Amino acid sequence: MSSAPYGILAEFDGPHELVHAAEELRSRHYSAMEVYTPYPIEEIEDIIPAKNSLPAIVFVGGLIGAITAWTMQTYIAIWDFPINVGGRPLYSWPSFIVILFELTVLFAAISTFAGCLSLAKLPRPHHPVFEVDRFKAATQDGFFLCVEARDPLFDARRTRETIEDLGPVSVWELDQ
Amino acid sequence: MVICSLVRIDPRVVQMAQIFSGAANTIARFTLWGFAAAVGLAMWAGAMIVRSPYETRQEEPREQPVPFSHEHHVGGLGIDCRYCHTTVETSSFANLPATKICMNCHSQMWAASPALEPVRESYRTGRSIAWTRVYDLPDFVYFNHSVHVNKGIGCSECHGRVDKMPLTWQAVSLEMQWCLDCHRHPEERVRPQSEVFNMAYVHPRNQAALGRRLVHEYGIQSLTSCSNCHR
Amino acid sequence: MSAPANFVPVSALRPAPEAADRRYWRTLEEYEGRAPGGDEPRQAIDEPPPSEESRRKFLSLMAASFGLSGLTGCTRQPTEFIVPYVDPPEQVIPGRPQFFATAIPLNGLAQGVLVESHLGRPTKVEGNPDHPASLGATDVTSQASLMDLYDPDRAREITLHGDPRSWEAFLRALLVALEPVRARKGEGLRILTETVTSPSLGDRIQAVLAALPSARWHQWGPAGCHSARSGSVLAFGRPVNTYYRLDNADVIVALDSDFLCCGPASTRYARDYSTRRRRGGRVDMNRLYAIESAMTATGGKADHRLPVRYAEVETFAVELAQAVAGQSVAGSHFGQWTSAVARDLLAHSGSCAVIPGEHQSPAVHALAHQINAALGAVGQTVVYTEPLEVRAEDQMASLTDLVRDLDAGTVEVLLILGGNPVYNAPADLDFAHKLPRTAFSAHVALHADETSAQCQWHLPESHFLEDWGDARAFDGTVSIIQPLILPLYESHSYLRILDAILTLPGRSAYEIVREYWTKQKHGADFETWWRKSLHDGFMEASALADIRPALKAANAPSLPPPSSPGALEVVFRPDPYIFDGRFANNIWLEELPRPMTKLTWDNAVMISPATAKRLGIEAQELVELRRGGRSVRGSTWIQPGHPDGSITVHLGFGRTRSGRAGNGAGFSAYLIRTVDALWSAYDLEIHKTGDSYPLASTQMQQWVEGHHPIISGNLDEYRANPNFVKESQETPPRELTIYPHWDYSGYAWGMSIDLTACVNCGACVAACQAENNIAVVGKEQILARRGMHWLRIDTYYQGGDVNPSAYYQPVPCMQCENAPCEYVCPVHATAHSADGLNDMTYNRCVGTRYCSNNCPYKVRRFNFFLFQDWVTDTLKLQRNPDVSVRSRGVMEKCTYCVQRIREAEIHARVDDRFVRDGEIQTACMQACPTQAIVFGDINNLSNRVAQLKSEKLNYALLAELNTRPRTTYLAELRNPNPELGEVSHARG
Amino acid sequence: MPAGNVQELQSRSQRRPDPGSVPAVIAPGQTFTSITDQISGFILTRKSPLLWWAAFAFGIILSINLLTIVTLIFYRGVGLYGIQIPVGWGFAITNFVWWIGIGHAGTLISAFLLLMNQGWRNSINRFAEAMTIFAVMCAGMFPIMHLGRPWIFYWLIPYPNTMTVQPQFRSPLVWDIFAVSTYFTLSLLFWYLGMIPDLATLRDKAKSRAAQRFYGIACWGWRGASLHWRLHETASLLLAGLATPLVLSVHTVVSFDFTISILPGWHSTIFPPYFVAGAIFSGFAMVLVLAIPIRAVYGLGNLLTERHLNNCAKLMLATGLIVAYTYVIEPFTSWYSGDSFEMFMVHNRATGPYAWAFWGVIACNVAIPQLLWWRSFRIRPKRLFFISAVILYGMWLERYMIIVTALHRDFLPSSWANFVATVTDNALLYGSIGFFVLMFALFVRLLPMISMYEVRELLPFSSPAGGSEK
Repeated sequence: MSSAPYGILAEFDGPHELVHAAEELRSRHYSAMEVYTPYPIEEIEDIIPAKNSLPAIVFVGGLIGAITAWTMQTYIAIWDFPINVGGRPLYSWPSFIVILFELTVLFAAISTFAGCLSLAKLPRPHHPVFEVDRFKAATQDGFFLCVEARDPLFDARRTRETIEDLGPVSVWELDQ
Repeated sequence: MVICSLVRIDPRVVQMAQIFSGAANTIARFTLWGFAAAVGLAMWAGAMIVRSPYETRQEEPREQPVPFSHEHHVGGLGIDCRYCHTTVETSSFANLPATKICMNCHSQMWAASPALEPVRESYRTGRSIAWTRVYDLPDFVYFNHSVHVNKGIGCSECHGRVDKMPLTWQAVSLEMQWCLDCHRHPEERVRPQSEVFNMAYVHPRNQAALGRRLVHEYGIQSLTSCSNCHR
Repeated sequence: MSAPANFVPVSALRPAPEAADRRYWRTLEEYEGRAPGGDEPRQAIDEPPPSEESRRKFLSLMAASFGLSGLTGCTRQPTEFIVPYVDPPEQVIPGRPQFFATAIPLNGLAQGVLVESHLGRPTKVEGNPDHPASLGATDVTSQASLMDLYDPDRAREITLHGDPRSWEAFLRALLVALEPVRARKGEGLRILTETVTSPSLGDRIQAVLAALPSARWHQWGPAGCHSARSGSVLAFGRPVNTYYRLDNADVIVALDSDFLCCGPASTRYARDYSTRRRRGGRVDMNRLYAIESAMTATGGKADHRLPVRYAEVETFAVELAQAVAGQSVAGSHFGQWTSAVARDLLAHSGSCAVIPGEHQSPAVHALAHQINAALGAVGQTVVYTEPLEVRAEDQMASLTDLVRDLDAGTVEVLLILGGNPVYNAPADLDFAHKLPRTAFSAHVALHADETSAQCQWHLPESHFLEDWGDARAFDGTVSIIQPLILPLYESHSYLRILDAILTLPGRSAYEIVREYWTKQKHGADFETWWRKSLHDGFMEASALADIRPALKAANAPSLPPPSSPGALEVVFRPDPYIFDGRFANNIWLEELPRPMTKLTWDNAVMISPATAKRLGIEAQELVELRRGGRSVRGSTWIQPGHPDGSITVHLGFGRTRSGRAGNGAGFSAYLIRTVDALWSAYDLEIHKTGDSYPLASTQMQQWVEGHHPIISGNLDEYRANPNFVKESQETPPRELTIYPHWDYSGYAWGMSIDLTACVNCGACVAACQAENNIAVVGKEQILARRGMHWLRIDTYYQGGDVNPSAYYQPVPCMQCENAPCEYVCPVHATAHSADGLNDMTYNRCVGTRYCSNNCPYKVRRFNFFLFQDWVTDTLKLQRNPDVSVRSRGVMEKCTYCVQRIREAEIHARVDDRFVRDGEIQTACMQACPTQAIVFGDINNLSNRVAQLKSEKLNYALLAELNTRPRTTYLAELRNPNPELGEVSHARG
Repeated sequence: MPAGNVQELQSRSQRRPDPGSVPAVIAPGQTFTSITDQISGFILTRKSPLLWWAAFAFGIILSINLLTIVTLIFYRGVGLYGIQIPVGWGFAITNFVWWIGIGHAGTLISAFLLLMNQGWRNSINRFAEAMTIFAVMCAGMFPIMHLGRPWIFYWLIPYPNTMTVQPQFRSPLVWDIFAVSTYFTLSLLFWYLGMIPDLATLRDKAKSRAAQRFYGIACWGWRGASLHWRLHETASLLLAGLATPLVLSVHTVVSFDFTISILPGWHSTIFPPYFVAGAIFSGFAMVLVLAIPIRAVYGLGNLLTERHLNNCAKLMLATGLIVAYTYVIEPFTSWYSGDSFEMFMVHNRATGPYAWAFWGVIACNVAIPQLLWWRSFRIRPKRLFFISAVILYGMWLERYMIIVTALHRDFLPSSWANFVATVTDNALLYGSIGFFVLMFALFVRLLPMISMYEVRELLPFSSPAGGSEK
């Protein structure tokens, strides 16, 4: 009862081997691959490029925060209930700056967090790679590479052979 | 040196490493959105409750020791408000009729009606009737009937169509924002002084113009300073 | 509380004096169907006398209950009830107060007042503008007399040895007791009263004495004018009543007299004094010399003050008499003082007055009469009339007789009408132990006090707001005392009790008073006259006629033997507020800061800094005062300007059975006061106990420490350079701000306070407390600096602590236009109104106290606990329904009595006019005897306040902060005598 | 299971790193495995040391006491504090400012040093950040507890209400609400985001199903994919970028509570930098007060090396000097202003009834910290701990001095009065400390107190260029 394959997962010995393997596969025009490492490895970012829209999201979030803060304060002070407070003008904009800043940061921060996780497609407690018991090492000292089945070049046999040539520690075929 | 074990792994052979079942992903997302929704809902509900008639006690007919019907006395018999609420034009407090005023008529009519026994009893014993308050402002709010009545704010603006109330109820919310609506735009509510005690009065189509005229005529100010009501 | 909420008491209480026949509920219990004086009062009786603790905690304890009462703000309204009249009395308009004219008898002398009544509840006492003793102003005791009426500790029922009895039972007992006495024409019957000036009461007593010729009537007032009486006997051979017309006096010499703050006519004197002082745009001032044995408000106000020991006052008087008589006073004890003062007096003969202190020796009084006569002041500034008392007698002798007869056991029936001799009779008479030797003794008083405890019977006395009576003012003017409320408890008036002796069961006080005056006023128009007298609050032309008693052959005054300066002198004075102790349970008076010391809840052993150093005594140290075998312990207060070698103690404290507030407050100076030393003694020993006892003063710092809250100058200086005020203070120009201006085009309320006029009497503070439902917090909280008075009178000393000059400054909320408190409030709880008031919305306040921190004048007060008493019914009755009762955790402050402003505005708006000048009077302005405080619309230049603000003396407190206060001050001017050199000035 | 795996696992266990190039940030001899085991061990396997239990008990007891006091204040009112008129603010606000200040160091380490690319922060940022969060929790309690009517504190927050009355945005107290809540939210997010990879590690190390599920949920199903790492790093940088100006703003806003007023001693333009410096000063003191015992108890000498102590000490010295500078400049400005009230305030502060506080501050914040010029005081744990503790106290005293001395003698002598703290005041302060300790103890027990993945990055062979582990 084997369902559709998810991809082929291979563990490598260390960051060096992993990066080398990734480069190899890249040179063979594999596009849909992903590596799993216990800490971020910069080199991978060049090998597996992906556009990162997080900064844009954060900027928009901050902007919304700023606008909210300004409109809220101005509306309340001038239109909602204009009150003479200690002879100060209704539109005491210098006093509004603080909250303007704070709300900007607040909204930006929240959108960073939300944005980061949603872009990372999290939460995802269940995932094919978790099928492999050995994958637990990915968050400790294991360096994994997975060529996914959605890759046009993917072919269960050939791809596995290609990977095996790169000298992995071990290889797994994963189903959806 | 590396031991390269090329094993074809059959998922059925590998013991399950998954901590969560496939459904977990959906559940997780649902929980997140659900939580956000719940918070929003709770806040909305809170706001609704605070403004609800339950909280404001709006439109809740109050039990009275004597089932007094404004509908009958005002609507039916057409008795003027001031006959009972004697001080409405001169004092902050509109006053409730003294037992004597009730007895002016009820010593003759309905003189034996059991419903009116409390009135007669009060008159006999000299003990007052304890009426249930219908319009009850908080103790830190100071409202003055005389100035409103004298400046063309009709009874029905706040008390509603009393002449249609068998048992009296609170016709408006009496929330601070309700007070302020009128204090900010008196021209929308003011009516000619002649019409103040007219229950059936409806604001004419030219209220905007009329209102502006009357506001000027009566020298009505839009009073929104705190100490106008809170002292 | 909004007015209708107060309806329940309404039906309970009587709105107008007429219609006494109809049945009313006397107490709430009764209204609710329980018996009069039902469970609630009885508990009060059963309670053991409250301990020290309970007195201190007394109000703040309430915080425990109603802890979160603030919460009710955000829950739905509970169901409340309206209880209308059954048959409404005429001219009562619910929601609008009525005013009734009546008079307050203090130690026999009347102060004419108007009493505000809300639906039958007396809520505020105000001055009667037409009454000679008031002229619209009030003194502290009148303001606080309401608290006596509503005092929860008042006696509530007739008792025999503490067990409740009925009025009938008392009458029966009295009858039985009187039977043998009647047989002996009244022999064995004694009546002890305080000083009696009430004509009708006098008449009743005389009637009793007529019916029972052998009965005797004694009078005793511990702080009465004994010396004045014997002084006039010395001078004229007979008692006369002396009073002064200070509006004619250019030079006033106070011989140890605090005439501006204490004494029966102080209100009137203060007014006349300040009117004269400000005559002709302040360029023609009178001059006041004070020679005194303690630091008093009058002394602090004087242009020249000379602190001398009590005994030396007499020496000074003698020298002054000689100097005035043209004899040389070379080698005077007082340097060039005597001659300078004498010269000044002579220069103003006919327009000067010498005023001896109530508690000074008879000799001083006699000398004063002599000097006044020599200066031609009699008839001009000094007026003599027949005595005010029904029977002017030597009360000391009168009391001594009584005690002697008590000893002899010849007193069978003793009626004590008022007073509290057991507490306040001279210690050596030992009245307490001799009183029980009578077969029948009854005490009539507001409280079941020390004397009641020694008597068999106690009868609750009706408060003057509860029953009818009459009394004479300082000049003899008679007022009818008309009640505003039916007795709250089963109480009776002296009149009725005396009447009962003659004809059972005794008529009502109303009948008695009315009948008495019917006899006096023959003629058809009695009813009109009666009604007019009631309405005006006094009887037209009832003042006693001037007389010119002849001085006895002026025996050349001789110097008294100089008291050895080593010996320690003790001086007894009545307390300025609780007087001889009768007001000891009046929480308002207990907590009202005393004029100079700002002391509350205690009296103190006043001692000069030098003497304290000499004796090695610290401030607030518990010392023991010993005279002969008697001793008392009190806490010391080191008083700048107090004469050396002398100690002043105030009477009236140290009560044991006054009620929760008075019990244990301070110490009783009566314990060392003896017949031979009513006012002073020279055999005092003072001993350190090693303990200390904290005194609660509301102003710790009385030296200005280089700050300049007060600006003052000399008259000559002002004449020379009227702008000295402006020059001595830099005021930033209005333009000096980056903000656009708010324009206050309509009304702009403002206040002007004249420092030259303020005499530090405290009437404004008391009035403010009564008007604005201000809570009393108790000594602990005052010690913790949490007093609640919205208005305070700052008292500063200037110059060395031997004889500093003093300055008084009433400080209410300044209503700053650029209010520093407002912009720091996070919730808009305090903000500006359209007419420039600094509104305080109590129900919005969350209690950050930031506003108070940022208030440079520190006029905001905070409810640290639940200070308001939410449970005691009688205290609720007193509250002003137009002012919110503040709960725990909110800030409160003066808002120029905004409730009065809004009321007046509404009335004006209803009859389509503008508010007239003077139509709105703030409570403080209204009470002020010297009209130092003026309030009004500063936009309208025809208004008095606007004119005062345009005067050159006008200055704003802390103007450099540019807060733009609406309350400004008029700098103080003094008029020193060049001969006596410079007074040290506070200067900006 | 297949034999291959077995051997493969054995082979792994024999690996040793070469003892060659080792940076001083962490001690030599670490491997990915050793680090992971060591740190996750505190939580998963190792049973807690005695000191932990002691701290835990201490925290529990004082927290209960805190709870009672808070209840009491709700029931009786703020009169239980020593506050009065004129001194309307006392311990509550002092504690507030103090705790907020302490939080700053955490953010600074985790955010500012991250931006500055300071590798050494990696091993201390986690618990520094935790300290921030708990400190802000303590701080946040006080503004509410000092209200006269705490149950309506929400009136300081704008929301559509039936009164149509909203907060007054000119008031620094409203700014505080926004600043503190923003600061707390951001710190929390930053801290949590940073922890997710480690939570994943714990998930995978955990033996019990419950632990696996707990950490599994907590880590959102983290897989360590490059996509994750890329976003995670960007997010961290962005949050750091936001946190850095924020942390500067927070204590600036707190200082506005005073500068916006008109009181001599409060109304001063130097306050914002002064307060921020002071905050960091006290913050690092707290970091060390926490780090030094933990280091000892959990044997973290290999990860928290002398270099960390040294760096923190240096930062403390630097900020301490800034604070000292403001102490000097304050009297100068007041003298230069020529304002009599200002000058009186300065004079009274040094000679008046609270001179003890002033000189105490000078001693604790200026004199004693000068010892840090000597290296031994920077790296010897005991000495450094002592100095840090002194500074913590000194900084509390400073806030106390600022608040009380300015209030107790202001413009009108008539309203002068001295502040005396009550039992309640103290109980509340110690209660908050207890709560802080409790939270920290729980944190140490349940969450990785040192960032594992960031420490891995510090290993010599972590980068592909750095050669393989063998």
